[in-house]
Amino acid sequence: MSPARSCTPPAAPSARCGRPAIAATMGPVLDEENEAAQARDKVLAQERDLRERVRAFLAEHPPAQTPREDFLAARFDAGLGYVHYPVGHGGLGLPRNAQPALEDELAKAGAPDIDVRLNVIGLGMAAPTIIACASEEQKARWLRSLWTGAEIWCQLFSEPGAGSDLASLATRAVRDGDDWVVTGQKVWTSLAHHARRGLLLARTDPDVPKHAGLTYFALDLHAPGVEVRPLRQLTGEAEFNEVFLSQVRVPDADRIGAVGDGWKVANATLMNERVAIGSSRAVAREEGAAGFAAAAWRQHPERRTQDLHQRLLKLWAQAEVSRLAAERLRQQLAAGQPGPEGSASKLIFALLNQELSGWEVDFAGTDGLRYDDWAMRRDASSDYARGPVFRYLRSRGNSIEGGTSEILRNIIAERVLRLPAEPRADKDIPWKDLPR
Amino acid sequence: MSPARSCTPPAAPSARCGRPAIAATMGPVLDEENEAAQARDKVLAQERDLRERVRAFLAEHPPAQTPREDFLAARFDAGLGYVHYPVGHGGLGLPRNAQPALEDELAKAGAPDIDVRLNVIGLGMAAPTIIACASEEQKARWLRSLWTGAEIWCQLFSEPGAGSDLASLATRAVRDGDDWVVTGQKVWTSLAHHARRGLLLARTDPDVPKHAGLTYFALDLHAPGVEVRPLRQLTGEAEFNEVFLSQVRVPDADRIGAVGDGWKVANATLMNERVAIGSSRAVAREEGAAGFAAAAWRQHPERRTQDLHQRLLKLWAQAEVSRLAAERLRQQLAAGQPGPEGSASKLIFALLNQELSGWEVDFAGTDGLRYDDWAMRRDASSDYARGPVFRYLRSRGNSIEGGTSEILRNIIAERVLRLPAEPRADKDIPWKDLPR
Amino acid sequence: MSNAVSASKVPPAPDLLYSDTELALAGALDDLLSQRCGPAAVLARTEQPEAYDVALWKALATEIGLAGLLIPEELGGAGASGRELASAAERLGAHLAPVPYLGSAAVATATALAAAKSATRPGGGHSAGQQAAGIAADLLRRLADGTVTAAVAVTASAMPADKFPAAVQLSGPQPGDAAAGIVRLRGRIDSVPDALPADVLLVPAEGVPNGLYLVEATGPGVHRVPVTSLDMTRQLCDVSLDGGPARQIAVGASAAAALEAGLVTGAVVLAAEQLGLAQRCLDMTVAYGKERHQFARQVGSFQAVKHRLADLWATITQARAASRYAAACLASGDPDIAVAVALAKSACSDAAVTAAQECVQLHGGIGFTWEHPAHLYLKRAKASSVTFDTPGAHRAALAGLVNLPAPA
Amino acid sequence: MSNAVSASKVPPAPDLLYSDTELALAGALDDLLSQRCGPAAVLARTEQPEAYDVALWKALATEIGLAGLLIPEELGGAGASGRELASAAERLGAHLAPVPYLGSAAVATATALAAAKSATRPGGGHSAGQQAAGIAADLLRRLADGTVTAAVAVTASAMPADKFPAAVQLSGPQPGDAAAGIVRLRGRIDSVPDALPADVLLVPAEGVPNGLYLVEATGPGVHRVPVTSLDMTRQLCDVSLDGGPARQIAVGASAAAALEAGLVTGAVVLAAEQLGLAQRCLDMTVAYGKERHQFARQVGSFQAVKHRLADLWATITQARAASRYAAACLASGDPDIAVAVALAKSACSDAAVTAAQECVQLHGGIGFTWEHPAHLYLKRAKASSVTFDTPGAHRAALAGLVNLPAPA
Repeated sequence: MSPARSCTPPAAPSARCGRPAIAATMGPVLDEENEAAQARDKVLAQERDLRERVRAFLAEHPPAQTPREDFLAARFDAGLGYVHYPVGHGGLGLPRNAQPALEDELAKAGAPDIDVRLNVIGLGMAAPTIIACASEEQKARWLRSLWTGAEIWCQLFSEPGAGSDLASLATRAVRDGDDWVVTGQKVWTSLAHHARRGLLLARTDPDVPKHAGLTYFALDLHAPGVEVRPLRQLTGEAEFNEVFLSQVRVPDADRIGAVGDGWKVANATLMNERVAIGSSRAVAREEGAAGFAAAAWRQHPERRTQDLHQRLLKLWAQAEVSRLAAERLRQQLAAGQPGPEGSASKLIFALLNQELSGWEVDFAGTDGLRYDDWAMRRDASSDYARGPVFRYLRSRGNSIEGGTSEILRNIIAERVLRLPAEPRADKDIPWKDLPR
Repeated sequence: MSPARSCTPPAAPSARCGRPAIAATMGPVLDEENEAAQARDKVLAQERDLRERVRAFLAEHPPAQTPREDFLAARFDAGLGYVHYPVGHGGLGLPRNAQPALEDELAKAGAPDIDVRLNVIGLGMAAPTIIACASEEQKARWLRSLWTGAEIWCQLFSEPGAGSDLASLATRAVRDGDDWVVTGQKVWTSLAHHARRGLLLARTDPDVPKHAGLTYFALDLHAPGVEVRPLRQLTGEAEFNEVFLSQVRVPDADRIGAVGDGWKVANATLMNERVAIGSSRAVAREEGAAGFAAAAWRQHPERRTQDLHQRLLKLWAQAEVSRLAAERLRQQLAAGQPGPEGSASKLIFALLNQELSGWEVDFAGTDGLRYDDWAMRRDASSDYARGPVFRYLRSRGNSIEGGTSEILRNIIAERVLRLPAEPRADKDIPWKDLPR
Repeated sequence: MSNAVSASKVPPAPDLLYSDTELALAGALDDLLSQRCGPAAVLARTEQPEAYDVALWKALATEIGLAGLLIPEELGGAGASGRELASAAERLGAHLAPVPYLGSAAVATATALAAAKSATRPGGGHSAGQQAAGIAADLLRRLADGTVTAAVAVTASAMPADKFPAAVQLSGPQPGDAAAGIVRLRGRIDSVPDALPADVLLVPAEGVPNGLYLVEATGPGVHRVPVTSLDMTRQLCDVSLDGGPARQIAVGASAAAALEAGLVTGAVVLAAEQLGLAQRCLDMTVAYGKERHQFARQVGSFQAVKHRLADLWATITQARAASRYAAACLASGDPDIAVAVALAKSACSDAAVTAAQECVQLHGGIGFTWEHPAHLYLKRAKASSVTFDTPGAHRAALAGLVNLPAPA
Repeated sequence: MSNAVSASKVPPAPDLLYSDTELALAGALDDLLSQRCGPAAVLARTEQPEAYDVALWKALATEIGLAGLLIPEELGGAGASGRELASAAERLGAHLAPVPYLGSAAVATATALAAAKSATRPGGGHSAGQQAAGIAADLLRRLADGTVTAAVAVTASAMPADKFPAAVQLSGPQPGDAAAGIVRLRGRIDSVPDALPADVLLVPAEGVPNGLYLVEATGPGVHRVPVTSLDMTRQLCDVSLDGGPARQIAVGASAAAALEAGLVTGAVVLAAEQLGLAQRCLDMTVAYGKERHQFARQVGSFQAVKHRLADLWATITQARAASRYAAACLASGDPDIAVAVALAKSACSDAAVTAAQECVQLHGGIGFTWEHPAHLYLKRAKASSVTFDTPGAHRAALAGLVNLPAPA
């Protein structure tokens, strides 16, 4: 019944909370402490080994004397890229939490690092998908240039007609000899204008139900027939792109997973998107949207009213509580107990960004009616410091991008609360016969 | 597009608002004025006739010398009950708006009046249904004692398993000679403990889809097998009843409408419920729930806080706006342009009652934690002056009774906004095969 | 049924319905605006140097007579009332017409009307007052025939109850000014709505006493700098006055009353505009809900979407009553106008912002793009909710008006 | 991935998870409460003269050790912390257990602990202080072994930051009082939670200096009148003192600090209780949504219902983090406790009221009846949101705590 019980319960009632229980539970508590001590020792030994390996590598490739690209390539080849990558593909097959020791040694030596922001989709979504679902040959071909940043990746999933209902997508891939010929339109593609490769989901069989007819590819964005156009959003800037595909030839060698298994592979990609969101770093009080609002309040005593004060106190409290909830989620993940609370975080994050920036515009009064610039920009990458109006407008997207809040509520209701699904008519009908 | 256009548009663009339009529209405006004048004359003549008729009746039945019941019966027989009732059945077939002149004459003479509250379902729902759907013989049998208040009516529709989904009701009526034998359980029945007759909806054919298998009856609540039990609600009182029907014999002569037409007749009843809600009287500022809150605020300066002030201002404004919206609805009805806005009124009414009484409890502080009496009462008929806690609790029912707010939103979405219905699986299946 | 009992206690409410005249006016406006002010045209204009559609405004002003709605027939106007003014605003809001109706036909016209009236009323009739009245009357005539567009030079967030603005002062006179009946003004007013396309500015200036002055917008010493505005379809500008000539149209209490009349009328008209905008956002979203399919269903068949749109519709029915009440109070000079403005501006602002936000959200990705008009509605809605001050400020005004005093 | 960069700037948050100990305690409580405190039993008790389940409380106090959770082992308690205190409260809230845990194991115990500590700390150790400490320590021993139940005699809506209550004063002493170490109290405190089943009352009394006194609840001159309470499962009573004997357990600043410690602990525990209640209301509603059919579907399959329950779940995840943070701050003596209390009490109150209201609404008609337990949750939730003051009052406290000052 209670969520407390949904976490792994201990084997027996526990100590310290009432005398009768103490005798019964002292044993298991001691056992747990022993196990924990052993695990700690193992981790420390692993870390020692790793640090030694890094120091040896650094001795061979002194950062000061090695060009950045060469250094990164060598690092990858030495298994010192991301240590949780497989051996032979940039890693050592170690757990993720071994990485900080590696980074620490490199930082002390002043070594160059990869630019995560520049290839966030490649590192966050493409690499895990490739590691999980691609062949050894494909891993060898793609992972190194992906990790070093020589090749940026993007994601070609959404289409104008397939947003929330991604599985209904219409981009067609038709087999032709050793190639597939792909035609269609993708949308909301971050980084497409920088990317060399894209994770492409396309329909290879329109005669089966929608989830069954999809296949997953790695698309070369420099191939003939690929056109990338900026997609301007209501802030004026163009963070995203539309990608038009006209008779693009994709070698079958670039297919990831079996023909018809595209939905399964795509889910591996999307799951990594969620993990990436969930495992983000600790955040300080007032670090997010509430900080802008609080700073404005402190800076402008002359604008204060009781209405705005009450609204601010409420929003500040909600924001601080949501920060604590995110921290709690982080602790759950760190403890190996990932909970479903991440979906709540995204819902509330969107809502708070919208409410707080709306408050900011109201608080700014006449200043809130002014914007900096409507001119179209590329690579603005959402500079939230642009002011309250920008934040107000940009935050409208927070409840749409990466899964709308409506879809998120469906997911919470069905996967967390286990409420029954709505009656559905689209699961067993051939894709080509669906109403649209 | 605009709701303004959904009201009957005039034949041509109109005058006064820009010179070019004036010439084009003067004609129709004058025509309308002529028609309006003629209609006004007709109404005045009708009213003169009516007043004369009442005076003649009063001369024959001097109120001071006539016992109340005799007076009311005579009034009914003279067609001076409700003038919009049919001739021969308590009325004169006049429009509803002729009634005030009649009431005016009677009031001047100090004549007794019927007690509307005591038979609100009889007058508001049973009578219109009988007039619309019953036989002449039935009208003659039922309307007189209904109108005079000699027989109170109640409504036997809802069941424990059929609330929002009324058409799925399970009370069975089986034909046996000239009677029907009825077994089942009804719930949320106001006035059943006072009533002589009930509007009964029962299932006569379980083998057809749910809407098709219903038949409508007038049930004698004194018949053997009828048991009325109080239904206690969360306030402690019992405004409503449960009615248990065990092998109750209902003469076929008491069936209203054809066998299987029950749903159609029930809709006539429910439509009258909505008209009754819609056509209620004008309300003054602060007359409703906002008045309690505002009075408390004025009376207790020592309890005031900024939080409570901001909340009160917001709620007061919403309440006053909703009063204006109700007034606008009244004006639409009076102008013969009933709009769908009544559904909004009920939604907002429930919400405001709940929010305002919740505010009242908060404002009352420690006093808001105290109640007057949890003892079960009958005929409490929701005395909202019982205090904030009573109002808070009772108002929870406002979004459930008379159609839940959820069902109301469905109705607004489908009938007002014409949004598509959800896929439904329950319309064409025999009632007996429905999942439940 | 118990009407007779209590109805007598309840003061009669004004007519809250749309008259046939108003419906006809609305119909004519919809026809014209559908042709000349479609979403694509409105969007395209936001990227042109001239943010206002002056040609459209001329057509509305002269062909439909929008500019002179409030102006008495004897001054060449339509002699209509706040009711018609408000219903026309609904249509302009629904189409996001980039025209200076709010600033000129509502705020400036109501200000000039009050100035003309106060200057000529018994007791106010000294010679300077008569001269001022003449200037105001002349302005009203030119407003009515559409040859001139005016704006009151107050910052966008001004509220009727605010104290008289102190942004502009009288500066030293130049030789001959007194004879010419002019004074000089100096100062700066930021973020003025509808001043960009105005030919004439009405400028409140602080002094002893305060005064209201007419300034030719293109005259010497007047600088208008366009502002990159949140509301792309009502571009603000910063106005600075650098000793340019000005003629007084009202002074002292009359000036304050005229300015207040303008802002009250502006708030009522803006509320109506927001109502029209809210309804249009709902209509667009409902239409999209019927058209767009996901999961092999119209998205408008999903119950959560239906319920949100039903709630939005209910919110709009409420806002409509508030807007109609304010328009009726304005039309009849009802003393409850201050309460009516507070209710209408707060209810319609909230309805419009909610409707526009829901419109963006329920359109999904496309609603977040530049190419879809939803953002233009969002920007107008949010900016308008701050213009003539926020819903919170308007509700705060109720504290004094209806005896709900703030905590001590 | 940029952890290394900024993590160092962020102060480490305390552990917000449930420890194994807490989970085990919760499990044991759930087992016991499921057996002895089902909805039917709770409802039935509301119509009996004795509103509290004293037998259940004895079982919880002695078998599970709930009464002595906070009390150090050397005084016979479990030596646990605010964390365990809070997780136990969640379970009691989920079951609406009619026991004086909040008043006795949280508020009174924390008050007595603070009194005992302050009386014995260096500098506070005069002989009267030692005597007071002895009384407090003795009380703690009797609380720990479950032989005594206590309540602090403050009105339900008291807040930690309130000034010292003035409802009770010292009255004239009787012969022999000084020798016996007693004083006399006179006054009246309305609406005291959990005082009805208490054996001992801790009474703050105004004086020079203020003091905190121990009064035998069944002693002479103490009158407790049950109140017909909104919360039927936590019946309030009005306490009046009519010159009955009392012994001081803290004085002056120590008395104020002890009372504040009690109310802070009470607010944290009540917030946790509300969290447990909110989760239970959600669980009940979800279960009903799977069971109840209308329109030939489970009502929980309707998207509008699903979305509301998803939102409620999200709200509860937030409230849980706030409650856990407050419990952690309480346990560790974190100076952020005041902020944590404000966040937890406001978030959990709002979550509980919303959850209980949704529970009634989404049960439809049956949720509005006396026979269904939903109303018991509603009444507890609403009453608790006012107890130790409202969410609004707690958020107002943030203004000073986190530098968001009120308008001048």
